[in-house]
Amino acid sequence: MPEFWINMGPQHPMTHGLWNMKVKVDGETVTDAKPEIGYLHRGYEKIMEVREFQKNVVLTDRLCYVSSITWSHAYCLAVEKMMGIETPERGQWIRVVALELQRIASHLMWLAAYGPDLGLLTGLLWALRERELFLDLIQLMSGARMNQNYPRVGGVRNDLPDNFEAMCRRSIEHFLEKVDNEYQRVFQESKVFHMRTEGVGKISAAEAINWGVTGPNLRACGVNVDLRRLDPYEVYEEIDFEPQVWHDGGAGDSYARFVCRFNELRESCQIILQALEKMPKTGPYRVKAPRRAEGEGYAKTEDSRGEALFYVIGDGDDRPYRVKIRSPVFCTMAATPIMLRGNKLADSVAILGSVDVCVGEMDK
Amino acid sequence: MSAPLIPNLFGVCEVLVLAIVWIVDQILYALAGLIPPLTGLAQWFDPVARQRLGMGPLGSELLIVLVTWLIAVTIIVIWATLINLLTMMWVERKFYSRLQDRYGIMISIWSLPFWPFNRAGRPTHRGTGYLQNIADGVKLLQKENLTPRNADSAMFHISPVLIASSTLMIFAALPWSSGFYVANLDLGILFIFAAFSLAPLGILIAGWSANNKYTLVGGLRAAAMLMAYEIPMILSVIALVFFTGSLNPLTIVRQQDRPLVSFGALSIPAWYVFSPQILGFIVFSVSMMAEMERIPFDIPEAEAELVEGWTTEYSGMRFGLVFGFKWLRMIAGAALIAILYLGGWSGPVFTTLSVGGIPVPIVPEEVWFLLKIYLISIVFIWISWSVPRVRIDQILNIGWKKLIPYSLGAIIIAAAAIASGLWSVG
Amino acid sequence: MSAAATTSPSITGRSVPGAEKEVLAQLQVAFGSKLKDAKIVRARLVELVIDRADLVPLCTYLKDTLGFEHLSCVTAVDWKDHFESIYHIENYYNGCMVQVNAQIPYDDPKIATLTGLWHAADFLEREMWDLMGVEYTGHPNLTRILLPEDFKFHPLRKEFAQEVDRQYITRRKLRGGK
Amino acid sequence: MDVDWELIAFLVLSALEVIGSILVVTNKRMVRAAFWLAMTLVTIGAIYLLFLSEFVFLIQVIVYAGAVPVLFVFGIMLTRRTIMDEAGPEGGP
Repeated sequence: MPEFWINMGPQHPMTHGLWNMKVKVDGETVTDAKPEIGYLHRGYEKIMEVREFQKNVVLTDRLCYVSSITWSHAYCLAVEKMMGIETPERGQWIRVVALELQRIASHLMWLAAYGPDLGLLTGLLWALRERELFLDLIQLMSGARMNQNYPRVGGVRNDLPDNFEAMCRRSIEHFLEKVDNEYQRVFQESKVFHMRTEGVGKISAAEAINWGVTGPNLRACGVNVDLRRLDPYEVYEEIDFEPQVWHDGGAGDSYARFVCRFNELRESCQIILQALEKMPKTGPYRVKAPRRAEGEGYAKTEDSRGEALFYVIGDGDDRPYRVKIRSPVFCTMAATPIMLRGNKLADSVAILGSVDVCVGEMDK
Repeated sequence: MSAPLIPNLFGVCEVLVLAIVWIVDQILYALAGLIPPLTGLAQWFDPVARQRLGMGPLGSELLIVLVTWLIAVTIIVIWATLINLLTMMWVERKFYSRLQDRYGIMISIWSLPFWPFNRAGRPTHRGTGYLQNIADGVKLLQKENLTPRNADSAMFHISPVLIASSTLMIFAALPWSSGFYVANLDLGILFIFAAFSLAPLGILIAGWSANNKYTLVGGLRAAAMLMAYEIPMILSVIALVFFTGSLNPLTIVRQQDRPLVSFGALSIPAWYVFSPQILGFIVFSVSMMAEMERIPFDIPEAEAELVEGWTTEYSGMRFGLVFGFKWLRMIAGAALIAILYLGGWSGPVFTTLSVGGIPVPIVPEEVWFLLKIYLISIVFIWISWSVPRVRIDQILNIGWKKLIPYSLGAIIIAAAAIASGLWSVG
Repeated sequence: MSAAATTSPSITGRSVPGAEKEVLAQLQVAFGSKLKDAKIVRARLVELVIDRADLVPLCTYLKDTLGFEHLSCVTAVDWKDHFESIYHIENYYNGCMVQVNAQIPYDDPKIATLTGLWHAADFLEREMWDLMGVEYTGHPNLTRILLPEDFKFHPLRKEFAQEVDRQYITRRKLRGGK
Repeated sequence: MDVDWELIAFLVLSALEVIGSILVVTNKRMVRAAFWLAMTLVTIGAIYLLFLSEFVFLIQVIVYAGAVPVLFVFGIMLTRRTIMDEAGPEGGP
């Protein structure tokens, strides 16, 4: 049988979004792969140049629809760095809570999508069921389930509602119970799941760093880099948490990536509980941001998919002169051919599912 | 030790045919009063008149036999597809929906958009969901049948027919109780396997003819997998034949219809699963699951990477055929497991009442058989919705390196059990 | 990870306080006058301005000697009179980030590629060529990545302006006025 | 009127078999030839059935209709096809 190319996408059940993974197969073995992206390019960097600083949050929300708050927060942080203002303390704590809630929701969306990738539709519906809890919390906080438009330049849009803390604790308690009993069983303790994920899609730590793989995918290679710890922003310095790094053998395979993300669900819950504990109960949550600004600001944050970097340049007008978005998935996508080569065709789904692709932010 | 509801399908159909002939005859006689030439036709049908005219009885004529056969086959086909297939799909969809914490399909008779059903104030989508499959079928019938431009059109259209007809052939030899069957073949089990083994050809032709890379890879996978799993399946049946000495399903079930061990009123039946055949039972069930293309083994249509595998290019009712007949194969497979290893339609002994020396069945045989079929299917459904899909190389490893040695082991165990006299041929 | 010894033996996941001063001092020793501008912007961020000719030696030094192993981002900026290709390079050992601004003349938008040092530069430079039209010489596969193959413009340049008016509706307009 | 049904069945099956085997060798598309081969072999099995040898018929169907054409088609599928020749996947899935 000759080698031939198979299109995995752009209209394909495997691609979570609109991109095309061209895979060259020899029988069932993948010999080469070529990601083809850009189907969802909306020209955000150009559009943002004609909108005012604050109004760009609407756009950054839509960079990745499952992880809106983290992206808007990264943008707001960069603009704040440029303007030289700082969020009041309570605002920072609220941001931390919002970020971690969004991270859990995003990871649950990934977990949900990873199930059908391996043929486990039950996992999808279970994860989406618990995602509702966190979407409800985010809705309670910001008023919207998706595209919340919650972070503001200089703080957050509104204070937490009165009963938020109690609701949050209740949801997290319920969620942790589900994680330990249901997800753990249907994913991590399933023998077939181990057969499908262990040892596939390997990438070494040196290669991962060189190709610009970041976030949980890099931590799965055994590299202890978590920007919340390495380059702390907001109040992450005061929070005691453990970055989820894969320490055992077999680093860098799909299973390690799965475990890192999966454990981040628990870790994020602990961060939220700590933040609710340590948060000042009253105080301002937002400062007034200047309308015009000059200079340049950059911020890198630990997004749910990796290192999200915003680089904003202002020229004294009320609009940014240039905005650069560094999307973690965009850089990870460059490294996927390394992970895919030599694996089976069916594994390409297990690998690309485990790196958590979000096409919105990849294509900008 | 219960009795069948239909003691003899052929006899029932014959009575039915004769009754229809009698009714037609009466109508013809009535019409002959108006149109005299019809008298001859009416007399040709009338057994009494035939005897008077010296034409011999009609019942032995080829026509009656043919019509009776047709009716029997139609009854079995309707029973299998229209009733059991739809029920099985409904059971599966409802069951996995509950597994996933959701209601699942809810279209029922109360969703029909006309008067007696759709009343004001009554929710339309709150039923049991039994009509959803019918609605899906109607939708598929209305859809256009697309043929890819570069496809081999004749082969593309033949393969659903091949798959559907070979699947229906199974039911010609598959008995539903000791009386409810079309044909009692001495080699019934072999016939069923022959019918089963025709489908891979249809799958391969479907995968090849659509001229699509996904269907090509899906067809290759299907062929590789079905070939790898048919061998252990047949080998484990060979191990069973050491015990049964027969390939007739009725005989096999009759052998199992006795108590193995009795504890007072309770007793364990002599099903072959409670014998040294347990290894063969496991191998047979796993291979049957692969033969049905259920989820741990559903790589031929792994929708994650191959869109829909070899069924990708089918649309409309052609897709309905190749998709729906998977459940029919599942029913057939579950029925085979029940017949070969789980006692078929023989119910547990303690449910038979003895009134004055005559055993009176509380539940007829068909109900026991259906119960077993659905329980086996639910176990399969349960497994398939709670594990991920296995990769192609792992599947072939399981097939060639695990199941075939195990089935050979089952043959050795069975032969040893027979040779040492531990187990006598039933 | 050849350069691990210079800063810290392993990646601990925590930043080293004061690392940016040390990095800046070492850079000034090594490159001296070639740095047109070098300053510490804030903690863990050093900004350098260089000419495009010095890019590859500087980056090689950063990667091999100082342990800056992660090329985070490549940005091209159109300053109307010149271009700038901005590299954010990160050190995982001490959490320090170096921002290298390489200046490119407007009429000759070319700069050496960094794909020899970091594979990550592959996609990032392709993206910047696609959107800004800065040519990274020596890049193995400098084709359009986000935009279609037959697209004729580089849309992030300031001359490519399709929206001039501000994108909001005034309250007066909402009330029905002009 | 004494019709020899077995003779009629034999003639019909033989005719099908001869037509099928001619189609096997004349057909230019290999998968169609394999399909006609399967049909020819099944009709041969049906002739065994006329001789009241059920077992041979069933084995014929299992082996010569279930396994042999599958192997043939399997082999044909491994050969080169036009959809594989396209350098990139631009021209179709």
